[in-house]
Amino acid sequence: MAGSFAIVEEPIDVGGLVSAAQRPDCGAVSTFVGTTRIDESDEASVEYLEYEAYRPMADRKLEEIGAEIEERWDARHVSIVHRIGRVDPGEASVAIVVASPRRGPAFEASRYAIERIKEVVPIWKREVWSDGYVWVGSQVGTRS
Amino acid sequence: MAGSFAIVEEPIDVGGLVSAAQRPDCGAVSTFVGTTRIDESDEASVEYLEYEAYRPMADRKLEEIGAEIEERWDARHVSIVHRIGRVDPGEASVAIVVASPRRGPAFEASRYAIERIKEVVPIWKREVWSDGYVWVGSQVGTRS
Amino acid sequence: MTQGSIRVLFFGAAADRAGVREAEVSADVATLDELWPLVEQQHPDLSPMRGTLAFAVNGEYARGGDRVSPGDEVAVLPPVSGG
Amino acid sequence: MTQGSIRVLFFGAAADRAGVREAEVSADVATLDELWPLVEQQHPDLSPMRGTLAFAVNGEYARGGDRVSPGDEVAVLPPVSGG
Repeated sequence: MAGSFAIVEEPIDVGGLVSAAQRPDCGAVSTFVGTTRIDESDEASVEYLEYEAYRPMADRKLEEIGAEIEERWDARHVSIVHRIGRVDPGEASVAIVVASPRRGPAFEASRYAIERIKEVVPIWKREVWSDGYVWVGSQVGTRS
Repeated sequence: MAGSFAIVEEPIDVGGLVSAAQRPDCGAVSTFVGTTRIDESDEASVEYLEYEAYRPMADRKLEEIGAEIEERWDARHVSIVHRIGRVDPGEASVAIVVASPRRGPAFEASRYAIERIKEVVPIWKREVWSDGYVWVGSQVGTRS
Repeated sequence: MTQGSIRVLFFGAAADRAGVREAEVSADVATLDELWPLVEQQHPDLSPMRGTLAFAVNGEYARGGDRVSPGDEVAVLPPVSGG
Repeated sequence: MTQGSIRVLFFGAAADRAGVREAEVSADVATLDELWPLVEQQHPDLSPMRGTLAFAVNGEYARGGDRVSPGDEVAVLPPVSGG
């Protein structure tokens, strides 16, 4: 199966990933982009998100998700790219691109990938506020 | 709701559509790209696909699908762009981009959009072979 | 277009079968069901497709009993195949 | 790293609580369950998180009874929050 799996520190080139996935033997490319969302109620205070990863375990887990997809669906191209470091509101933290001959498997596989990332890939994010930070999921941080 | 709905005759800039959909109040952008697929068994002979639309009805139907999505899901940005004219194998014929605060609605709405396009938007494609063409869905054409 | 006639547009496979992309029907008809035999008379190769066709009047899907009036645009639509 | 010791890495909230990103444990332990009290002794602020933590040995998820040996890399992993 073609594709790429990467942890990156730069903005993600979603258009480039989609172009790379387009193939004459596929009729569907499903793409999921996770972006940093600021709850409206928090908007005054959350400034950005910051991600860290346990590498190379995180890289390998992304590849394993690709292999799981290949086992379950007729996916001909899968790319998963996760950004780490500072990610500003509205920017992409993760991009998943799946090409398949048919649209059903493309949608299902890209959905599966984001669920699996949230379960097994050793990546953590913290919300950085004007007055400190909070690790998401652990409620540990420097805010009082 | 932000977004754009268009029938175009040029290649679709998927990356630009995704970028335009990213918003600080949304955590998910689901994108579906339909590409012209050549069945392997036919590869020797199908050269490209050619689309035609009944405009402006087709433009309006795309907008209606956007309105249907807005009624059913919390989508903050929806773009649907369909290309007409010659589309070569692997090229994008349609792109759907939906941004939502959460991933479930984004996936569901983009899937809904492509199903609705295939039901109600007055666009037709024909397969152009080396020895003639066939209108898809009508089995009418010039191939013997 | 002749004053008072109905403009009929053909798309996709229907344009192929009709041999033209548009036609005019100037007879006095009140509904799509009354219009169709006149279209078929002008373009008999459309007959085998009849069961698969949809119609639009002035850019919106319409059914057989729906009204058509002079000046309207009627579109003959084979099964759509976009996406 | 000291010859024969186990290297312990801390991530996310666990690194905050530990106050360091890595530590060494050179005692003679055979499993994760045996290792943990020594880690907790060095970094008591980790104790309240214990129930939420996962572990990896040499880059693969591991459970309490799994073996650890001198030279291994053990990672202390709070609930992941990627995506």
